[in-house]
Amino acid sequence: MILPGNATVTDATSIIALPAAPLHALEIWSNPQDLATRVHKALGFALPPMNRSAGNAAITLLRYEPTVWLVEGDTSVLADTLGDDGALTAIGGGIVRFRIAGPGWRELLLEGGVFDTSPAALPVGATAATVIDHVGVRLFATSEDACIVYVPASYAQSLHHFWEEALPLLGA
Amino acid sequence: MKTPYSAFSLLRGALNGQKHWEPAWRDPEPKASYDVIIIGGGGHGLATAYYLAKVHGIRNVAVLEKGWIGGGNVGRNTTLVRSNYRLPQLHNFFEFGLKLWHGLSDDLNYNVMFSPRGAMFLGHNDGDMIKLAERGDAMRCDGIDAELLTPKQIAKIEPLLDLSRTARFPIDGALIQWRAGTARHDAVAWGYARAADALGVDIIQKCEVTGFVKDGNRIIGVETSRGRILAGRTGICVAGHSGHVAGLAGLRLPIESQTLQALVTEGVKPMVQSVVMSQSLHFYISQSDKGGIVMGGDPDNWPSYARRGQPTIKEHAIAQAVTCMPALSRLRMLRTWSGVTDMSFDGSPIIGPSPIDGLYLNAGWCYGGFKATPASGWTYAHTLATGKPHALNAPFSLERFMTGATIDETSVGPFPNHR
Amino acid sequence: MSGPTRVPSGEETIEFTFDGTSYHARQGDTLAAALLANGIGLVGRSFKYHRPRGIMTAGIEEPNALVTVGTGGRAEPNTRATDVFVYPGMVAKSQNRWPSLSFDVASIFGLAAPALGAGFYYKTFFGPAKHWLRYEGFIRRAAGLGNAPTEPDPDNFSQSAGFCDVLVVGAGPAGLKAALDAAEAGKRVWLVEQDAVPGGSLLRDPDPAIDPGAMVERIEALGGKVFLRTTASGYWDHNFLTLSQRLVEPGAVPPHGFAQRLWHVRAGRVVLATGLIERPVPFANNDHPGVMLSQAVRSYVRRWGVVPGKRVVIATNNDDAYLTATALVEAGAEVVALLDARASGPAAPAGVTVYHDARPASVSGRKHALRKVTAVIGGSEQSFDADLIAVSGGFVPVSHLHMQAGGKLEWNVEAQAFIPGSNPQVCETVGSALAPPPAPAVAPAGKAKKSFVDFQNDVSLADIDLAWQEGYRSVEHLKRYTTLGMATDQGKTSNMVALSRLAEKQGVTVPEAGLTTFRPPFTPVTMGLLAGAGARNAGAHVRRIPLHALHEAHDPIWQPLGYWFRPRAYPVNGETLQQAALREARTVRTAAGLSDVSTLGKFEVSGPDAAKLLELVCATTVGKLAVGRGRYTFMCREDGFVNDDGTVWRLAENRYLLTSSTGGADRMAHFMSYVRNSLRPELKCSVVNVQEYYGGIALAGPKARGILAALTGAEPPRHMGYAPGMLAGVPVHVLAASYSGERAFEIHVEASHAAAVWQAIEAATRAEGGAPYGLEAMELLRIEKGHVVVGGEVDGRSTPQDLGLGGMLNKAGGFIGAAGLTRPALSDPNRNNLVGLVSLDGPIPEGGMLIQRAGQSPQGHVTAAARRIIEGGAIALALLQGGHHRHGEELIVTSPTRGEKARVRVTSPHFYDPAGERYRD
Amino acid sequence: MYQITCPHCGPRAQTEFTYERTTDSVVDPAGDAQTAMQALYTRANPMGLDDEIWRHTYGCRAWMVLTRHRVSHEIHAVKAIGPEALP
Repeated sequence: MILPGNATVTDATSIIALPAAPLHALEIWSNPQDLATRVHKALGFALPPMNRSAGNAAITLLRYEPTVWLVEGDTSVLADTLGDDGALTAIGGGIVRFRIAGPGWRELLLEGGVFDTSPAALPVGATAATVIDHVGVRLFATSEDACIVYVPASYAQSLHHFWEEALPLLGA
Repeated sequence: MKTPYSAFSLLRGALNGQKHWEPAWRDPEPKASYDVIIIGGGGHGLATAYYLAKVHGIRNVAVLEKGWIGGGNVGRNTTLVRSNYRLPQLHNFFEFGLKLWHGLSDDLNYNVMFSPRGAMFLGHNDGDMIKLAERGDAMRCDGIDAELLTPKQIAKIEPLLDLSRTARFPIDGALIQWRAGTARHDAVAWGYARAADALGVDIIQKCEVTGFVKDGNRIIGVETSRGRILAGRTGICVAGHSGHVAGLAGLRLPIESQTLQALVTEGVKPMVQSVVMSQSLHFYISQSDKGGIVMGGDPDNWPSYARRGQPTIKEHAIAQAVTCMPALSRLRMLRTWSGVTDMSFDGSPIIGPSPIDGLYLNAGWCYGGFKATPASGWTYAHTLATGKPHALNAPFSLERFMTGATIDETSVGPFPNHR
Repeated sequence: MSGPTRVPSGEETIEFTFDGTSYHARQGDTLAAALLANGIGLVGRSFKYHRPRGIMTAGIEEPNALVTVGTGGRAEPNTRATDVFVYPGMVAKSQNRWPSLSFDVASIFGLAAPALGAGFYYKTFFGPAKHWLRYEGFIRRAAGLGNAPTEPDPDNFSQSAGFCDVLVVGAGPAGLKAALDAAEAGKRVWLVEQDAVPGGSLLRDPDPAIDPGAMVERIEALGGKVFLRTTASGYWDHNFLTLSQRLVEPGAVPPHGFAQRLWHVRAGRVVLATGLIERPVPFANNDHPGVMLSQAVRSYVRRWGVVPGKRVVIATNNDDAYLTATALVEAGAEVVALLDARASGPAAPAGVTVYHDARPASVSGRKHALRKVTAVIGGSEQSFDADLIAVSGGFVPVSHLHMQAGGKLEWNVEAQAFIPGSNPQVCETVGSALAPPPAPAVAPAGKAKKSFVDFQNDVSLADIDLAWQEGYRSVEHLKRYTTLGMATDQGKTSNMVALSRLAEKQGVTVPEAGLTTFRPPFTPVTMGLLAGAGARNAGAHVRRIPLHALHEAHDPIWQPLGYWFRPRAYPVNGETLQQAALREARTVRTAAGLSDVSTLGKFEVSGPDAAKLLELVCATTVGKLAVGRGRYTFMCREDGFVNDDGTVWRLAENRYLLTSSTGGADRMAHFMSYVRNSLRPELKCSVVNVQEYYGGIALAGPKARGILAALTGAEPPRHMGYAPGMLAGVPVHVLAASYSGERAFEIHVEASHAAAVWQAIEAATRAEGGAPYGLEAMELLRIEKGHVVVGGEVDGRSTPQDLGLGGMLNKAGGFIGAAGLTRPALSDPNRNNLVGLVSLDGPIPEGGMLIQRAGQSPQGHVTAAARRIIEGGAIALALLQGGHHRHGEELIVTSPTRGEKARVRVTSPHFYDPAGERYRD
Repeated sequence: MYQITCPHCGPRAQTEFTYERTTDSVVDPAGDAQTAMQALYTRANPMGLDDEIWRHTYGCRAWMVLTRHRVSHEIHAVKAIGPEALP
């Protein structure tokens, strides 16, 4: 069981499982340009392009798929703009969000990985779906100093353990 | 008449510097025509030639090999020999072969080092154990040996397996076939070649088939890098490259080629007695006579003819093996190799006539061809000699895919990459 | 002890043991250097004849000096003494000898050598396979090298991804320069070196103009990364390389718990600066301790201050060995003769006698060193009293990685060497590998029988000749017949010597004779490293259900199911699994039970074309479902066989929920994506995999409806109806589906709220005399009801008709699998059909075969067996040839592997409430 | 391990991808049975280039067609397939 705020700090790099939060999949199946304009108007910002994020205090959209966005936060405004061109589906309970913070987060995410987490490949604000130690995960570089990793809930505990075990290697 | 192989003859050689040995096979020029041409000098092709000559008395036979004999999958596998399949068409076929294996060294006068040390499938939960019992029961009812083992019995054979209850995939038992084992893969090709050559078969190396000679809808010979050679019947026997060679005759097969990797560690003193496989995991290990741990896993499950595997596929199989046998951890992977496998669309081979007259197919062996060598040669020789399949290979026709009579041991359906 | 001495500089401060005796080493010593410094020349025994072997090289190409380093689960057998750096407390042991290194009983095999030439085993040991098994036992015990550990490995191994613009392999002069140039050009540079210090050949032949340490500092200052003790072991497609890094030496205890690290690196460009390996020289007894490669001798003298001999003969065909003469003379050794196979050579150092047209023919000696070297000089023999011979037969460019990458080789006649040529990948070779010193071909002077080529595997020139004589003439045949190049050194010192012999036999040039392929790894790689973190979990993380902790409190028996773990039963009062399962099943039949079904595959399909998509995926009709209704459904593969089953529910006008089996969930997710995104991209719908979003709880039994009504404050939907609701303050989906055969519900709730809902239902259920039930009870219930399960009756070889589901097929067709179902064999009346079995005597063995009489080939098999839950008596589900038409027939179930048998009667598979009356309120 | 340039994500490691089938083995559920079985059960399986459907399963989950050489493993082209999407 992963308790919120269950942090471990080694060499100033920490792994924290964040509390459960509403997450939705937004999928657009028709008139994407049109719908994008409507969403822009309603939310005040444009739908982010592939592997980028956009948002405000109430809602963040993370693009991992060509026609799907991961939506974090209040979806009420968004839901009203979709019409028959797309749909929202709740998925939050199936995902555990980890905040990996500190100077070693980029290096830690190379462990068991295949994706280049250097700032050039994953700048702040960027997102990427990839695989870490056989588990499909989604990365969101929130700042120079931290990243959110979205992990399927069933794998969360063992992936957390995998990262904890690798912490002493950072900088080795 | 060749000097027979024997301990006595070896001792004689100790006195003469082993000067009395002749070449194991001749290096003949191709004739203008043969009764039967076999394309492919691998284990299956050479075995087919041998049984054509020995069982059917057809000696005007050529085996055409693009490179050097035994250079295909018979020389790049994990040397396992077993008949422990669930489906009757498969276990009856492989059991016929296993019986041949047991007398093969004597039959060929070439020690192929067939070593019936037992092959076990581990079961990791109740579901596995029921599946293993089902497989064993199916075999036993058809007269094939199979025995269920308890963890305690396993520990006696393979004490280095992790038999603890806390293992990630605990071992609940196993199904062992004691008469199964391993053989020296190269020796199988060489033994068949030497024996076939002695019966008059022409083994022609560095002879690549580049096309077929047709008379109407009948194949009457082949074009090769060494000229045109005519034949009464022509048999394709190039598993791994069946799609390519059949393509020269205009055939499209239910086959995709994939790379299958294997590896061997540095030699150590005996630590693995039998052949260990798993019902739920995808690795298999045995120990060679030189002491190396030979192992394999899943194929690279996308099409390739490259004989060049991808490292992560191997690493995954190694992770499974080390988890089950932690003592493997500090051994070192010494050598790796890959074979190109004919992945058929139900996981079973194709042996029989093709839609083109005079042309026969032996293909689709997936990753199970080595153990089949004697049975494949025997039944294919029968098919080439008589024009009709032997009862054992009758189910393995090409038509079965269109009629739906597929023989799907792993029950995954038509896509080998889903297997 | 004579022979090696140590230059008196530096201190021997590190204590280590070899075969139980303590010795001292200097910081930076390899084990080989330390052993030589301590006068130890005999280090191991050869593979086949158990001949005494010493240290031949100073690098990773070492064929002879193999030892086991470390103890317990950290012991590393077959470690090259030349490739391990001594650390305090290191424990090293010799191998492949009994009872001791100096007296090895198995060396008797050497006496039999005349009968044991190449491939001798193919010619003897005939008789039944069982007999071979017995001979083989002896061979296996004599073969092998070190012993594998028997304890688990206490250390971890890391695997990491790496990315760089330029990867330079080899930190010799060329590699250092390439790395520094790239770093100065602003590239992301990685420089890897297998040695513990940078420098490469500079460590042997220093150049005052090049300072490796300073260059490394500069590269690092520019942001480059330098990895020492790191070997580029594999070069794969698309400039992907695997690097194995030793974080600690073999057998040492790692401070952070990780012994080694495997880097999976994608490089923009690869620069190979891998240098040369020296060729040995074939002559009689050239495997004896005291025969060393010339450059190795120079390395020991210059780098480690160890002079491996006092009276040294040098044998060469090139100029490089003259440098060794200089080094030896400088170190105070006597070079008694320099045998140069050529007619002329450069000037030798003062006091060294050079013999031209001179080749070594044989050596003899004691265990740790030589005594005598005999040479053929211009046609006549001459002997020298010497304790060491330093040999150089030319040089072999290290082109392994170049070839792994698909590169071509070019033949250099002057050097008698293959040199890296073009490469299809973004890869170039630099440095000495491109320019090996000229070294002409030299005919061996000694007896072929004792002139070893592959030292570890005891392959001599005579073995190569025999293979040729017997027709094993392709280079691959030669290698496989003689085992040449297949030892732990992978032929690094033997391949070219053998190839020259083969070319000579064939009367062709070396490149015409052919070359074997180089495949990864360059040097052997630890299995634990290749397993990485997967060594503990088979690369399969456990998947935990949302309520794992809640179940754990009940101390259930867990059932692994794929990567998942689910409660199998909740025994109380010391019940066995079977007792608990039966009690739980009875509770469901008589009161109510609740069970965790969270792992079911679940997909939400929304949008105007949702039904269209579902009618492709499902073989049953879907489109006619009313909002708030659901139905049983199944999905076929394209070949017509049943792939999976589940239920489909219309939650709203344009929103459906499709459930599928646990085991097939990932496969189904991929399939759904294929159909929606690849096959029918034009459909206006969204498919979202919500398997993990919902926790699922099944509530079943005659009291289920009442319990649920009380908990939700609403009338639960009728059978196969759907309603949203609130339970424990949480929104839930209530699906009135039954797997057990009772009036039952699936309650799906957002996983993070599932605990509250489970607790509420459990409390209410227990209050009504109910209890939680696990997978085992679920099996009893569904078997009695005759429901099929994926992985059981749905075995990937069954059609809908086989399973009695034919009547539900969408008559309009158009679903995936409809075409496959038209094939004649899929409607063969003799196919395996689903039937029920009722035992006429004892329990029915699960998995057992169905026969009419003993000795008959099976006509079917038992897929699942159980007992009637209330009435007792054994029943089973089975697949039986032509079974639909065989109800009433008596058969035997037999399980020879378990010695069990039962007489059975074939029935309908629906044992319990076939009319479905229990579903009605 | 290949590097596959995903049309949506750029160059990524092969581990993130799965091979599905060749483009000529796509079975049209609306087509006739004979054609469907021909598509399902025959392959050109060339020792050269073929058009293959792959999915970026552990990345953006999108589908694409790779024109890939079966011996050299060189990827000559990648083309996105699937529903219309924003850039």
